Amino acid sequence: MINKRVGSAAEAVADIHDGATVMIGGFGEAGSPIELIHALIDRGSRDLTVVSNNTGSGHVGLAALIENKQVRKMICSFPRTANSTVFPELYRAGNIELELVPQGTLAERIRAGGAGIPAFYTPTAVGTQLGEGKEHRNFNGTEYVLEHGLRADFALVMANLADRYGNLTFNKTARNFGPIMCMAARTSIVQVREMREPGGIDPEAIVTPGIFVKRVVVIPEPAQESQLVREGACYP
Amino acid sequence: MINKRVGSAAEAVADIHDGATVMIGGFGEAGSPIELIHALIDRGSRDLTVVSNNTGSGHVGLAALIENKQVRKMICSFPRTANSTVFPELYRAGNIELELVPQGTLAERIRAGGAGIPAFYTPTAVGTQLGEGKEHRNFNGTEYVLEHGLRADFALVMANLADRYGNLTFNKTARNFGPIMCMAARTSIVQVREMREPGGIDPEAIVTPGIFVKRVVVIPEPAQESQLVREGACYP
Amino acid sequence: MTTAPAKPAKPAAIGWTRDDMARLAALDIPDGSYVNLGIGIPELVAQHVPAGREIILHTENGLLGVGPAPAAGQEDPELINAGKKPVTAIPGAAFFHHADSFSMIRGGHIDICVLGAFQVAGNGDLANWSTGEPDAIPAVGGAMDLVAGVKTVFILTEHNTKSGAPKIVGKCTYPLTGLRVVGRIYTNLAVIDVRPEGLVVTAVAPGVSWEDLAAKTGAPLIDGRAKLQAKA
Amino acid sequence: MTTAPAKPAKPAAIGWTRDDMARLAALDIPDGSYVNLGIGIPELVAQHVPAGREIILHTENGLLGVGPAPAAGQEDPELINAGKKPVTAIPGAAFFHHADSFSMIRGGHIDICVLGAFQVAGNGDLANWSTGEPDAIPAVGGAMDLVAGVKTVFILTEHNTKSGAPKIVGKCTYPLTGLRVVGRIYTNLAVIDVRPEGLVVTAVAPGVSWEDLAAKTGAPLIDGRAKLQAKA
Repeated sequence: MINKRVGSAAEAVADIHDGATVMIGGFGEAGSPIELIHALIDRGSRDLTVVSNNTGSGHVGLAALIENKQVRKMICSFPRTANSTVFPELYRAGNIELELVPQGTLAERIRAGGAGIPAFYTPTAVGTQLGEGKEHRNFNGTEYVLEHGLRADFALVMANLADRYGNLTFNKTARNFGPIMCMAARTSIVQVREMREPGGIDPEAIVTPGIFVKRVVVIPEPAQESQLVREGACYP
Repeated sequence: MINKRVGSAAEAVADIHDGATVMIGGFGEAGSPIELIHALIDRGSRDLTVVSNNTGSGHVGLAALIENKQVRKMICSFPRTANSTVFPELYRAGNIELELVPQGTLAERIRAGGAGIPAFYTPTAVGTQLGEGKEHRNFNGTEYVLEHGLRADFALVMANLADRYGNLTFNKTARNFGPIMCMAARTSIVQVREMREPGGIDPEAIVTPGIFVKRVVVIPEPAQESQLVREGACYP
Repeated sequence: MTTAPAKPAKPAAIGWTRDDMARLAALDIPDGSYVNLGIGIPELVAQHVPAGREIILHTENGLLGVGPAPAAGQEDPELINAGKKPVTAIPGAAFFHHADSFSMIRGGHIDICVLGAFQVAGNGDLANWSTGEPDAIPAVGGAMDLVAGVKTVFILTEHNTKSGAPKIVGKCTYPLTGLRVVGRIYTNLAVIDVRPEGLVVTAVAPGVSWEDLAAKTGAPLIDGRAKLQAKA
Repeated sequence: MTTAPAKPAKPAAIGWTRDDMARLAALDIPDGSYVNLGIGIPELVAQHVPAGREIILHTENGLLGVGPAPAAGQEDPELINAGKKPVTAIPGAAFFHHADSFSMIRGGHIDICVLGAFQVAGNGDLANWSTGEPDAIPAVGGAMDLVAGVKTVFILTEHNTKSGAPKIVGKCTYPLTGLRVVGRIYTNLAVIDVRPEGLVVTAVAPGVSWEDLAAKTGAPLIDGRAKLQAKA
């Protein structure tokens, strides 16, 4: 019987090795899989390449993972946060690499990676610093740059409901990068609020079919990042 | 107030001009917008380029549109049907053009057209007749061919529910090409079984957001193509 | 006991207020448009949609049909906009993932976006993501995707920087967001169309003279006001 | 009154039945696999999944979790498989659109597909979409996408054509579906692995001699049976 549920966040991330590329869902705190990230901090894997839209807030979640020196390189679109100095300090000190990617290009690269598309052309960033050095090509009178699909060894994602097949739904704007990161990672690890029996999620409303999901952990009441930040929490 | 509902299929297709490129949803009969196709037959637009996975059955729907000599060119993956000789006869007589595209490449080209991607690389068809003459490129040791995004002037699609914003849900495997064709067409025209008030469709379960839809026609009980074919029906 | 020294009077704001600017931009958004509003002053546009018009607001983090800000205490950390502020969703809203969201943007499905600017050049070049300072943390978000994909780009910005430098310039000195992408500029001083022939001023704020406007602008301006009146 | 002439006895089928072939293939599909079954003989595989194993069937027209055929009268024309036959959906099934469906295929997410063949070459080249006849209507469907994207391709086919020609050949003469894509071949006569060293026979049907097999095959075969037994 297929059952993708695993017992704990620690178990779910136990094989994330040093040097792995890890996609981490979320746009700001919405959809950030904070318990999985904390388990990865406990796990201690180092030299990671992290693909995530932002670089976290305060001293918890993604910011804490970075602060704990586990991340060698960030691939993201917006590494600035009003309330976190973790990434900026490491970056200014030359202790973390940054590949800055426009947000839509980042999303499309992740989706392409998951869809078996090695490369595609996009109009975004033509004529800008972020298009410099990239292959340009004209189609029907418009310039485009070549961008490459992104894959990852692991994805850490927060969803809402799951069943034992790994079918997922998300909650509102916490959906963001979750579905495409599940597609692009060889091993996608998802924390959900609730498990349902097969058939307990409307098959027309499943956002991520289980084929894209390897492991599911139930975290009924995930910590709220902004609240932890307000309280001045630090992890670990 | 935004209201994409129009009164009739005839009204919905009234501006489909001679020479237009028209995407038509459906995989076999599932999702084939038969009332919209029949309205297009009534409209009489000629010299059309039709993008659709198949070429129809019997003498109704898409097969009837082709039989009525309105289609100059088909772009499709599977133009053979057990029970229709319409396309084969025209094709053998040299009276209709065919661009044969692998089904996944067809889907990805349509999606790319809708997503602003002018071209992408795919492993499908490398080393085959359908890859011949196409630009090849090696990424990480694997060969790929370059394929181009597909756009259309119009799409004819069958969905299940809609609201006045054009948000859509589909029914089971009748979903198939509908959502991506709505993305790729400048004017997407959708027949649905039922209209709901805004909010009457779960915003988490909307498959096609209304931004991709221009017109909605309500056809509560669409004709069933296979039944018409069994009955020997012909349109018009 | 001594009285505290009087605070220096705030200098009278010149020209339109931010709400005025947002109102002008909102007037130019046709009924039924799909619109993406950037962070900051552009967000005000949502509050000035004329009665009888319905526009649908897109936020690139996965929501079409953004509603007004939630009442205090009703905020949902999983229902936010691109500026990461709590929002609501209208009845008829739809949620989707990031690749679908940027398909809407890149694919030309969004009619109008309203963005802020560091600099706009006379040819429509836009710089609004980086000051290019050596120690700045570069962060681009969705700005480059929006200007590359959205049909019409409106800029809503103060006419000058806090230090008085023009934001409308002959050539952008900050890193570019996109080439020749801006359609129209709404500032506290004027409304300016970017056209093939140059920057055409279609309206000037009350109390602002053409000379004032020209002096505060770093690129040549064409007076398009008469032409408009001739049309009317 | 004369008796009707006796019908000529149907020649005894040689080797395995189609159900046998499907059973052998099903035995090689690990528990938990995501599997796409081609039209025709491959469809039989679904009926032979060993007890205790659960595999998830994908159909490229937008369903993961294909169930058994519906009872008569329960067919739904909007719930069909890639062969356009009515199917059912298991509890836990998911529906999706064509671009997502072929992302599963092209992106390497489907573990195994089981397809029919016109010809398979010794190097794993496959021809299964067109006979290349001048008046044939070319129709490719999803075949090329499947062989390009799915991790492992099983072929389930009669060993020879109706006229007795070998389907396993030195070089395909029909138009190709993909280059070096086949992993394993199940025929009525044998199970054959496509390996770097060549076509390795891992099992031969009861009553079929090596010489029979070789004579009915258009490419050199390597006997891999002993090796397997040595391993056991």
